[in-house]
Amino acid sequence: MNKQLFNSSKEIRQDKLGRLLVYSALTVVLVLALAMLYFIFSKGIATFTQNHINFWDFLTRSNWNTDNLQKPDLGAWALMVTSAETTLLAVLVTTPLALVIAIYIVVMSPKIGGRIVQPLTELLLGIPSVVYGFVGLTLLIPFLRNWAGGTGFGVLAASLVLALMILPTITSLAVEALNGVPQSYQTFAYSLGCTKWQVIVHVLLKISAPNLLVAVIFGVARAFGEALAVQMVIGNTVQLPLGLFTPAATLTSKLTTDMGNTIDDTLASNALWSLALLLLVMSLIFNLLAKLVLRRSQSRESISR
Amino acid sequence: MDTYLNLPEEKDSDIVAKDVNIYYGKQQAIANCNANFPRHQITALIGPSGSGKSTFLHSINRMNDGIARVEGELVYQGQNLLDPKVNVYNLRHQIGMLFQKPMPFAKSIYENLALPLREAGNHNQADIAKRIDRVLKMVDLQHEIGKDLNKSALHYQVGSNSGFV
Amino acid sequence: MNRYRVNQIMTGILNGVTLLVVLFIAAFILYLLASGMTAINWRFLTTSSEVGLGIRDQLFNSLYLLLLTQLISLPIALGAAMALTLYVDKRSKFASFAQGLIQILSSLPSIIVGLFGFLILVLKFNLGFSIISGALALTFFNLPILTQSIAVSLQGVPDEVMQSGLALGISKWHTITKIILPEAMPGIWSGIVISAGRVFGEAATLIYTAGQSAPTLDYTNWNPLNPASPLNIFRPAETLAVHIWKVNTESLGQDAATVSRGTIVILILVVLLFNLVARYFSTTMRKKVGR
Amino acid sequence: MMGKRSAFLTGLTVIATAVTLTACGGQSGSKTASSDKALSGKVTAVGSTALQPLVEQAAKDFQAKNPNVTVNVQGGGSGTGLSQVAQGAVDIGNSDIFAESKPCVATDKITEHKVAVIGFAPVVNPDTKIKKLTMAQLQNIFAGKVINWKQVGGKDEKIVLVNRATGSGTRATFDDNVMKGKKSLKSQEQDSSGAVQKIVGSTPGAISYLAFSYLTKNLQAVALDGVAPTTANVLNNKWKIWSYEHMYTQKKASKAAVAFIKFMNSDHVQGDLVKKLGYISIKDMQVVKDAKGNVTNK
Repeated sequence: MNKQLFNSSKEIRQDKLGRLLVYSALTVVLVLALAMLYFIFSKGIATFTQNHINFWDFLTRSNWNTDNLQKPDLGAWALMVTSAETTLLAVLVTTPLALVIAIYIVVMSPKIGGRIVQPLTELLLGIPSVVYGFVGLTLLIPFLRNWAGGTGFGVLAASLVLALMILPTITSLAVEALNGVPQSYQTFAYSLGCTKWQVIVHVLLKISAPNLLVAVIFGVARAFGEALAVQMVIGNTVQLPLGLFTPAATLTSKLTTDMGNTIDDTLASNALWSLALLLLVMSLIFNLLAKLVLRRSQSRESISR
Repeated sequence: MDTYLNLPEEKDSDIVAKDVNIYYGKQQAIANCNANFPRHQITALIGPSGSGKSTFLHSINRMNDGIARVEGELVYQGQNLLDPKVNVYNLRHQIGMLFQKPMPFAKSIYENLALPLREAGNHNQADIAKRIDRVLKMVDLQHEIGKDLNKSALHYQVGSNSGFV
Repeated sequence: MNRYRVNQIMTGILNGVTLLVVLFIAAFILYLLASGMTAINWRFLTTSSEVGLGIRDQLFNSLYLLLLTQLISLPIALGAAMALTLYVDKRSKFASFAQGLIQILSSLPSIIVGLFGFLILVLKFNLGFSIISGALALTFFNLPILTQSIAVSLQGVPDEVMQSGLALGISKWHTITKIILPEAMPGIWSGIVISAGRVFGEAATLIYTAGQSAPTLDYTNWNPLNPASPLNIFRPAETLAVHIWKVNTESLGQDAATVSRGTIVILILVVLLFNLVARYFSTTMRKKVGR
Repeated sequence: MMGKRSAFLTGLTVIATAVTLTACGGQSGSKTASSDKALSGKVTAVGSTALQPLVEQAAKDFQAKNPNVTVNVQGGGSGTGLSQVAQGAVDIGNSDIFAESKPCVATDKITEHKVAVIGFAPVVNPDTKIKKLTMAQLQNIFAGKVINWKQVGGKDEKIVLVNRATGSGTRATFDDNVMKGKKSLKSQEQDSSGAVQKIVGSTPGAISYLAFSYLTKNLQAVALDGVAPTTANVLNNKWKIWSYEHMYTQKKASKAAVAFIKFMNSDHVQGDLVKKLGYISIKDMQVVKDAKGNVTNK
């Protein structure tokens, strides 16, 4: 009989400690997340439960008028559209560039990439959004004004500022994603006579696609939640962004502009929290979409294997 | 499909599998496996790719806890290994396992060899160095990597992996 | 056109676009540096904003807050990331729930995190406008980002490494801490640096928590309980980013623009320094790790 | 017997605890009471960013005189200031507007103190060639009835409106004194003087309004109905666009808070600081404006 098999050992104790540590850390994060969600949710629904704003109206109308308490005219539709539009434009501009840079860093020239290109892009992360806002205001806006006429303020200006801001986020994560592809795959593909470009397209991009998508989603999330910089260049007018040069307002810019001027537990304040709630719901939707894409790509992968 | 690997008598065997069934979720990987693995012998499991050889081996070492569901009994020196009360670490100290694909740790070669010893409770630096030296001599890699012991083990992955994993 | 030609053209485009973007970023940063360089002198760095328009205290506050924030959030984020990648069954409902939750948390606008911090920390827990409120609010902001980036780095370590460790009879916890963690370290480091950059430049979260005033500090007083001590965590603290924000939005006079441009330069230089140090560590580590 | 005795003991403990508690409370109370001369404590003032520079500077001077008092001045906006002081979360709420003009503020719980006056001027980008307007023209411009500077005697250029955020103190002052109930055209909204300053200064055809202290060379302040936007004209209400800066305290304010408010009205602050920082002293005003906007002579 091998009694020793049933004895406890230091490994068991180590594992107990480890499990305790990691699960308590995870609990902290989750409790925090739930607390914030609950907080925003409870404040956000007050507009509908206390102030009796029609939920459907709130989603579909495009005016923002909280002064008239008898007949408030409140709707977040224009804000949502603007948020989506600026984010989408920013991501469309940035993603190809970020991918190119990431490929350069990982494949083309890891030496220059690692020493110059990546540090330079990551430097952008440390610049506060206020600075982006003011540079946008002093350089980009006059440029757009001279180039396209009008005031320069608007969706395009906001998108371009956002595009620069999310460039480092997407790039860094894309680099991580590409680095996650085992080197042996590349070696193998080269040994079959693939050109660099073929390796990039058929091996690297294909294998890391789900993680690249996650990188883009991170970028979307950052662009979506950015407030200060956008607020300075978008022109803050609550209306549907019909053109690229229409001054408009996003969920976050409206939130930031008005928050300090509202009184707790009034319609004006509750409505802003409702915007926060909308932001949450929209990022939830992004998240689910991303999950769906990831799951699909994974199931396809497992079939092909 | 039932699998019978009846080689010697059970009393001469160190490991005996009795009606082992292994499932990944709903998918069954091993069906009713009965096998005796005789003492002081090398037994080879042969089969086509995907037939469950690794799955079976993994369960002897309890490496697929939480990944696969293993039913039946795997008796090792009179004890059922699949008993949840078994301390898997003590088990793994007694039954070793080599993987198909070598997976050195991202440390120096020396550290790769020293870490398991240290983790097993040997903290005598001199003794560890002696043991490593002996092992390298045993596999005749002393001259090839003896001077590179402080280099990353990962660089030796392709050429001479079978040597020291 | 054969594939070699395609290869030539496409790699050329890759190089060209990278060059353009790099030049653009460099121009942007050089512009910021150049427009603020004139504001920088020894006095600017060594006096307080109340006495000589300097940013000594803001610089210290920024670094101190960053340090506290990372000290609080790093262990938690590390643990949570380990739990998510190495403990929780990735296919389980709980795993996707937890990941989704963290993802959502990370996409919250920082102003909301700031207001949450204000209402909960400053008012409810009565911590007041203080460094500790700011550090905790920044932790709220930082945790999801850091957790996610550490999780990505941990996932980059092949599963087989865990298997090998376990097969040697090493406990799961020691396999993680002594084998997997060191291997993931370069990635984790760059994750920390990236999050540090964001924390360092974060203003919206701090406006309502650490506050926007910088009481003059007495750098000879290292008693953490004294209100004038730089180490006191219950004093209000304005950081560089908040200073820029404040100077740009409400400040008066001709000096405002100079101060703000100068502050931007310092901020960029500090972040640059971070990156260089971290990169140095990261590359030496990667060399050692080598996968 | 036992039951009675244990009940008695329990009662004793409760009383003892209560006494200790009140003793603690009394102690802290007596501490503030006995320190009439050497004032101590902590005062937190939150709110209006427009008032913040003045209060900050005053707080510094106040602390120099009362080293045991910590005055903590933060921004956050008038709305934040009012709601936090009404909830009792902070000692002082700084506000650009009368608490009465915000619905839902528990005005019965707070006391008002006027500490300064701010004058506001319409500002335009200099390229519009506009130096003066009538009140009606200004109103029409912001209502969207006039859309080109040519219509009011300027250059042929489209008018770009820049408003302050709805609910902000500056916007409220402008709406009350200029728009007088008329609706403003939907336009850009900015929430900081700094941003408005930069936008108007750099955008051709732009118009907005700023506090006097924010007027710079690259902006053209506009005279209205022949009255120039100067401090002297505000004092006698010839220039109509001005408002008070308020500091609200709780009805039962702490000694330190009361002392600080008193300091805000002292000659040092009103005579010296206020002017240095570009505000108008409350003592120099020849008129009084109430919450509804009615102006009477002092």
